[in-house]
Amino acid sequence: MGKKSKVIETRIQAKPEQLKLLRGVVRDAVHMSGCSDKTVERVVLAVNEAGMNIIQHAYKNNPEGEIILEIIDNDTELLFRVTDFAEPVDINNIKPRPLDKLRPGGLGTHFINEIMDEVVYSIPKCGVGNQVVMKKTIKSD
Amino acid sequence: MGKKSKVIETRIQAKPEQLKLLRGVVRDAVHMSGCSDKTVERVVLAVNEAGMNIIQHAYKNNPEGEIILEIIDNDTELLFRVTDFAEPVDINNIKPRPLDKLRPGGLGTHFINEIMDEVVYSIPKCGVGNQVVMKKTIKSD
Amino acid sequence: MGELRAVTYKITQHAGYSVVHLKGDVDLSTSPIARKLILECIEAKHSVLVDLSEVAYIDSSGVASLVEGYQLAKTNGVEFGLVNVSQAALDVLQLARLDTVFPIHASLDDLSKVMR
Amino acid sequence: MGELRAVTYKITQHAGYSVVHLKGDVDLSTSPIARKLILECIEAKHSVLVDLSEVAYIDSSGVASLVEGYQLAKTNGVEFGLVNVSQAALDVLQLARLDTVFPIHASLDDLSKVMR
Ligand SMILES: Nc1ncnc2c1ncn2[C@@H]1O[C@H](COP(=O)(O)OP(=O)(O)O)[C@@H](O)[C@H]1O
Ligand SMILES: Nc1ncnc2c1ncn2[C@@H]1O[C@H](COP(=O)(O)OP(=O)(O)O)[C@@H](O)[C@H]1O
Repeated sequence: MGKKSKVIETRIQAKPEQLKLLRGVVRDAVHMSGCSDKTVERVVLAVNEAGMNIIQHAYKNNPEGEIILEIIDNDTELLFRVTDFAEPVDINNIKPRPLDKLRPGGLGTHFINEIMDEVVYSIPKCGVGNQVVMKKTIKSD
Repeated sequence: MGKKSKVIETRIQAKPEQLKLLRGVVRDAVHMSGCSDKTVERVVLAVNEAGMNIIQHAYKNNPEGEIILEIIDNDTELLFRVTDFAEPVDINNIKPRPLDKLRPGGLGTHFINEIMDEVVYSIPKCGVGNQVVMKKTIKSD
Repeated sequence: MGELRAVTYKITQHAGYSVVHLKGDVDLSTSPIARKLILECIEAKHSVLVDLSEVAYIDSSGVASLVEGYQLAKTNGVEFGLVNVSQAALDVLQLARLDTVFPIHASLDDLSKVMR
Repeated sequence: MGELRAVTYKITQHAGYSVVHLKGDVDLSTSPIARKLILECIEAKHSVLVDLSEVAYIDSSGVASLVEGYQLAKTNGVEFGLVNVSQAALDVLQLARLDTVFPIHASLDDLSKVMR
């Protein structure tokens, strides 16, 4: 193929209970790409964490917000684009805690960075909302 | 509650391989509503058939088209709105074959009518595309 | 991905029948493969049993392939039946009112016992 | 639907420990319930084992609840450990580099054997 094609786009409300639906979409789509079960579950975790961070930090738990997940098949890699419509956040603040310090928080971004091959946060041109694009190289393992 | 809330919106390309992703979304969402496994699988089938009919009859197997599925939680019922952007179709032609005539085709609309409590086809106001809204009453059975 | 990842269905021989083992989701993307296998066997004048034990999901396109097999078998004077029908498949056949049309066998070991 | 369908987690007693049995998906919607149960046991000065055998999925909020339990147990001078850790949960604990922090027991029957 060698060309980009959108596999699926999914829009949920920014509520904790809806993350399960997002995970189901990611699980099915990544599974169809031929990854091992372990890789599937890791990618599911990473996308879940991105969604969770949007709920908690971008929308500050306001359930009125919406989250869009787009999965793009780039032949040798899958792209996960997650978009919100919250106030633009300070991208410099998005970082994991040092893992040697044992604290309950700060694991989500670590999971994302560990699992994905590339992670880029940006603020859409229209000046509202935030976007993160996560790239996962696909080896049919 | 007693108020409408959109559970999830999903957009796929009108390709046979993508129906599996649509089914996964429906399965998870209906499962979360507390239906029995049998009801879940039937609703999955009905929505699949609606998507399949759009691929075959509205887009005439042109894979460039898109299909949007919205699942709306209406407290006592779930609404499934499926939208395409194909040429408006003749709604009068959308009907099952008589079941006593054994033919390979004409089962999809029968499944939809059998499983759903209400099915309404319409042409969106903008004059392009088609829409079907299927209603399923929810008993936590 | 996005490409048709061709499923492979197994065909075995049992007591003079070709047994076509379907599995997983038999839907618009996979039923053409199922249909082709079933019809080829019947065109070769084999009696056919379709084993549905591993079918997790079947939609109207999958059921249509079974109906075609049933009809071509009649034309060609061979037998056509289903065996080991999974609960998921049986529920769809019932919805289609086809559970009383197809001969449905409980198992390969007991083909005489047709379930009705 | 759309509402929080409260999960119920079981607590049993075993050899002086309160065993909190988590199950299914421990995520942002369910980890607050897990967290509450674990911390309540520890506040009551019980040693706690969290049984993860039935956990199909756990995210960072679930892991954070375990870290909180571990830390409060230290403060309160009671024990905190994990038991019957499912493969899904273990993989996430390894990603978090916590598999060498929490005491992980193979089974309730053999608490002496701490897996490392
Ligand atoms: N989508 C986001 N929007 C705004 N801030 C974020 C976002 N994601 C992460 N952050 C910031 O990065 C920090 C670390 O995130 P994370 O590692 O997921 O841990 P936690 O969410 O438990 O704090 C957060 O505390 C927050 O300040
Ligand atoms: N979404 C649709 N757009 C246009 N025509 C449709 C649509 N759905 C169904 N139809 C029409 O209704 C007929 C019966 O549909 P169905 O019962 O699903 O069986 P089949 O698709 O096998 O013909 C179709 O043959 C088609 O003419």
